[in-house]
Amino acid sequence: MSETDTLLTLDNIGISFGGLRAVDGLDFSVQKGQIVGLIGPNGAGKTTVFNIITGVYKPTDGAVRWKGREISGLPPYKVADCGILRTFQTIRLFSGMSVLENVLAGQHMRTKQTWWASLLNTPGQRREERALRESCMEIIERLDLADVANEVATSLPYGVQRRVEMARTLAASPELLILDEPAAGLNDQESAELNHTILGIRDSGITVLLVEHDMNVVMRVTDNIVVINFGKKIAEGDPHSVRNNPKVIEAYLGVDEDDDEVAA
Amino acid sequence: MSEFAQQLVNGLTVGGIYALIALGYTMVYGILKLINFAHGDLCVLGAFIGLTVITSMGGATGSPAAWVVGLAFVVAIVAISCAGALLEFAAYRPLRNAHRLSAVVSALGASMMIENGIMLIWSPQTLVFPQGILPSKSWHIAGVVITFTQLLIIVVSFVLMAALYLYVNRTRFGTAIRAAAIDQDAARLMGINVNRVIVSVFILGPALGAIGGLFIGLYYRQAVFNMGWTYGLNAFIAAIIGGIGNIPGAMLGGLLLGLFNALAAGYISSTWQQAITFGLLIAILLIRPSGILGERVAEKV
Amino acid sequence: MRTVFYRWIGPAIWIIGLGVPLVLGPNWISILSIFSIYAVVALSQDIVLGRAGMFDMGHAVYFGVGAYTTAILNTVYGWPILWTMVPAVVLAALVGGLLAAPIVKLRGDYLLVATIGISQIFHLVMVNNVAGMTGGPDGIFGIGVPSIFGYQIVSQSGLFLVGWLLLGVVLLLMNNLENSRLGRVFRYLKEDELAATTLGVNARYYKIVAFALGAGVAGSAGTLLASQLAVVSPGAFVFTESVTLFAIVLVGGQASIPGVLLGTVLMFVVPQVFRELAQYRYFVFGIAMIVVMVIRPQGIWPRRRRIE
Amino acid sequence: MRKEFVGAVAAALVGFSSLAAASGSVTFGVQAPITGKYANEGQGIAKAVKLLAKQQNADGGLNGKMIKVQVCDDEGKATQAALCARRLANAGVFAVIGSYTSGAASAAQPIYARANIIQTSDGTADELTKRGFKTFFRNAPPNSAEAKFTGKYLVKGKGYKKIAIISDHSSFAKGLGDAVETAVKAEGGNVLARAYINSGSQDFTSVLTDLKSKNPDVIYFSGYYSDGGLLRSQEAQLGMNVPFVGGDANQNVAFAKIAGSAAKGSVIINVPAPENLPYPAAKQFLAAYKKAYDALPPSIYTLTNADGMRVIMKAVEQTKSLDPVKVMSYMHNKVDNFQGITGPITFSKTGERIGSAFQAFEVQADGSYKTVYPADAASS
Repeated sequence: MSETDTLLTLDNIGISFGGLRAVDGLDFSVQKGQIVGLIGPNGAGKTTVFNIITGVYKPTDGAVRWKGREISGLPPYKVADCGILRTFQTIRLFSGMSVLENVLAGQHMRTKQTWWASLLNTPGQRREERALRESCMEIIERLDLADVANEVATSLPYGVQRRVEMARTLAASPELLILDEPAAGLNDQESAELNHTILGIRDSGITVLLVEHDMNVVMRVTDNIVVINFGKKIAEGDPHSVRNNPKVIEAYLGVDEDDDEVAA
Repeated sequence: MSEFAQQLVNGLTVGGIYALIALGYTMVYGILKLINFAHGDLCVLGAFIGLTVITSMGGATGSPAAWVVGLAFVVAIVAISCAGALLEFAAYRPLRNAHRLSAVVSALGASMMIENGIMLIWSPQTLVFPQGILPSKSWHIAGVVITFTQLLIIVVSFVLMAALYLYVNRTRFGTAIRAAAIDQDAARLMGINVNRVIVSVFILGPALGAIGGLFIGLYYRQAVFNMGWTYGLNAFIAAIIGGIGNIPGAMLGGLLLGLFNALAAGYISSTWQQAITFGLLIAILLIRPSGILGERVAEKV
Repeated sequence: MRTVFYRWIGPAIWIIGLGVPLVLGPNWISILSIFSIYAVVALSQDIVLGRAGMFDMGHAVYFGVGAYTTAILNTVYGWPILWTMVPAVVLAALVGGLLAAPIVKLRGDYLLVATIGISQIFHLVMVNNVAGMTGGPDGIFGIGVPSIFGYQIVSQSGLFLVGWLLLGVVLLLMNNLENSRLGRVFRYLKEDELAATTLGVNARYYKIVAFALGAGVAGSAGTLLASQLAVVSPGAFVFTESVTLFAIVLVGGQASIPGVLLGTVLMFVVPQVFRELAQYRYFVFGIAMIVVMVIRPQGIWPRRRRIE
Repeated sequence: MRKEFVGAVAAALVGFSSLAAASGSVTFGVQAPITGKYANEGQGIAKAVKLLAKQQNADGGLNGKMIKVQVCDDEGKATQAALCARRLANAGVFAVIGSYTSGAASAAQPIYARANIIQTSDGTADELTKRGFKTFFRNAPPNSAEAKFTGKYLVKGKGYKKIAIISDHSSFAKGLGDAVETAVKAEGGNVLARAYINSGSQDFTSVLTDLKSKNPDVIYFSGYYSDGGLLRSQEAQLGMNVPFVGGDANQNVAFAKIAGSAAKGSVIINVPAPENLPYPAAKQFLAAYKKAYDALPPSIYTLTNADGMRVIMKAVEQTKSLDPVKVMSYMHNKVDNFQGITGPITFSKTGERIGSAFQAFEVQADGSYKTVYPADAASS
């Protein structure tokens, strides 16, 4: 793959919280069209890496580059504007709002409505609102959520909520989709469906970076895997080579699978 | 120089009172994330009850015996603790699981009720604490005047703060209070009776507040039904400055606010003293959003 | 059928309200004309508090900026009252935005405390007559009445209709806000700011917009208040007034138009009706506030989820 | 020339104030702060008016009609005042006593004027009588009159060179403080410092400590007795030996109680104190008030408002009429040194109470007052 196909580069990233070195000298890159997995034992710093990429945290050192341009230190909304969108490990839907309203949030950046058009309910605003709703309904149907489009999102089953969050993110037309443990809390059938969905997303031209515990998901869908432990990269490669890497096996041995990752 | 020292003494006295009241705000906030807007009025109620005890025991004329003053404190503390627990039971407990602002409105209602209740019982007049309840002795040290009342307030508030600090940090029940403040659900799972902790906080805070309220009355020798807002607001600001939810923070905040008010009025401008205080408050919040001693909380993502 | 009913019930009540001067006695006309002014302010407080989820306990400041703008332009420069509404709205919005800019990053209760500070500073500035224009503690006297096409609106019914008209316009704006990008963004920020920002929402910008919008609407009500009372004084915009506005939104129901209106009735009109209680009034009222919150923690008329 | 836009419709539907006059009674309204910060003062005014009405009714009423009293709580706020004024106007009151605060009084002024209702208030803001409302009569002297006297007393009378002025942020105290500052300068005096306290915050030692270092000849305080008494006692507590002069709102029995032993020697400036002066009306009224309510009136303003009502009743009796125009004309032109509780009363054409004789009293060890200025009043 050529250099121009590199979407995201992490260059010697490090971050400290108080005395704790949560991420240390981490390098990896994501190529266009790939599905990249980021794995590691609990507390390895995976979610922290995501928070750095999406601008929630500013790295103490190193740089994050998007298509060669440095984006570390940008606020999250500007990172989103680059086309980097994410989901959350603990689902963060807008409570009390319908599935459609949640998905509409993804369209925020794609709408041009000014504040006064919003207030005055101009004909242009009404046209745009209709168009928005239509395009969101398309995404909702694609993710098989049409039945629940007008239900309160947070009252739905966990697996459905995951899909709503994904739909919301897709509505923002991402170039890079970052999924933080998309299979957490899903049953076997749901996680099998998830594999299908992720592959579908990649096939529609969106690059995917995911953190996942469920090895079924990771091994089946990813093209490239980065393994970290204690904030440092310990291995990288295709699923097969990673699976047989002794360092990885050591890191995972005896590690409790019960996950409640500490972000900070 | 002696002027500065005098401002320090003055500020420390008021700061001690603010700190006593601020502790009530901060403990409740620490556990329930509730700004108990009725707390200031509870403290004032304490002052009125104390005054009633003193005057009905013959303190209206001449100096009452020391035990009368002591009794006034005891009655005020007991009465206000009960009022605090009652308030928790009637106005806040039913709202434990509601949106947290619902309880704030309930607190505002309680504040209105107590304030107007005091007015109905004791009249809207400014009531005067007769002279001579406390010895009018004062000391002059290097140009600085310190009265018996000031000394009493400073000493008692420091002793109480230290006692509370030790209680919360060194005893079993204190640990339960701290645990409940960090995570109620986890505390409950660990076998802590969270309800008891909450009730105890609504007893401890108002008890300290009642002492603070009575100090206000004794120091300024007057009490009026609507002064709860002023003291409540100041004490609340003190709690915020120190880092709300943090017990040493409330003490530090109270003392700092007292000192700062005194110095701002004395050295910068008494016209703009309040504006300066609030300006400083906003500045502190912007620089250290969780107060001086408050912990920075990174949001869990 | 139900949807149609819901869509038209509001406008229908408003139109019926136009007939109030023909039916009700003068006491009610005066109460309702002050009600419409306070309902506008309460709705503007709701933009910031109920919709954008920011704990603003200094909202009366913006109401005051509008009222003072009108008072000064009318008494010193002789502007007609209704013309002064434009600068009143603009100035209030500007003040709202500028004061909010540094503090919107504060979370929850910290923002609340900062807004309390702003309200205290505003009061001091007005009392101390800083620019030599605010009339100090007495305020500004002798503000005129609105006039339309050269007709001066002096009568209580006339003033009521002007207030009712403004309320109608603001209700229309609020209704539009419900179904718009801006209204949704406010709610996203209220429900989950972090999630919203990772979807590309510039949180700071929209929070400032919410403050400016709320302040502007409050400013328009300030114009009417100044002309209704013929006097503007710092006492009408003190911290306790902000607290009342705050309570109106929560007692009524956040982000619920009928809720906020009902809250205004409860917190503002009901005390008028119970004047006979004299000094017992606010004692009873305080108890009532507790009881209402305990019985209906979400407010009397919580937001109804919209059926699409 | 005012053209009414919609008013005609409403006016046709609304019963007007003349209705009440036709019956066997006449209603006096009280617009006062019954709740809130000024509840004390407002309740005092309401009590005084009720007492006067009761006395008058016992003597056969006003021109044979029984007086009824309707009280409306304006909370000391302009918004509520406007509502109260309309409520009282709609209830058909003949005259209104109130309100206590200038802001609330002024918000009500145009409404009473339009309804032709006589209003008498103690509001001290000078603007109140400058707006051309024929219906308004101020029953207490305005700030400017008191300030003028104060300036003269401080500069000419006592010869103070360095004068410190303290106010709180209330409308009244700030207004009076500003007026005194102007008056002192007009007399050629020197205002050394202008300081503020937060009424109710109760700790004024920092302000006083600062003033102590500036070494003023006198401290003048324009605010209320509860703060004044504290200032005086904290002054003593700080070992300051600077004369204290207080504005009229310091005249209250509680001043001496709060100041304690420090009260002695403080000077208060006001119209002559009722308990000190040989007005029979004052003595009688205070005795009756004490008997009825088991307390003394909260302040001098209870009495000035009572005086306002007494003048109106007098005018009604003299004109034998309940026509507001006639009564107002009598009050403007014919009331001449009416013997009020608070001294002789005369109104100017603008409804200003004129000829109020201010005096400076010194607080004695037993809490009583002794007139010290002007010299002729002191010697008599």
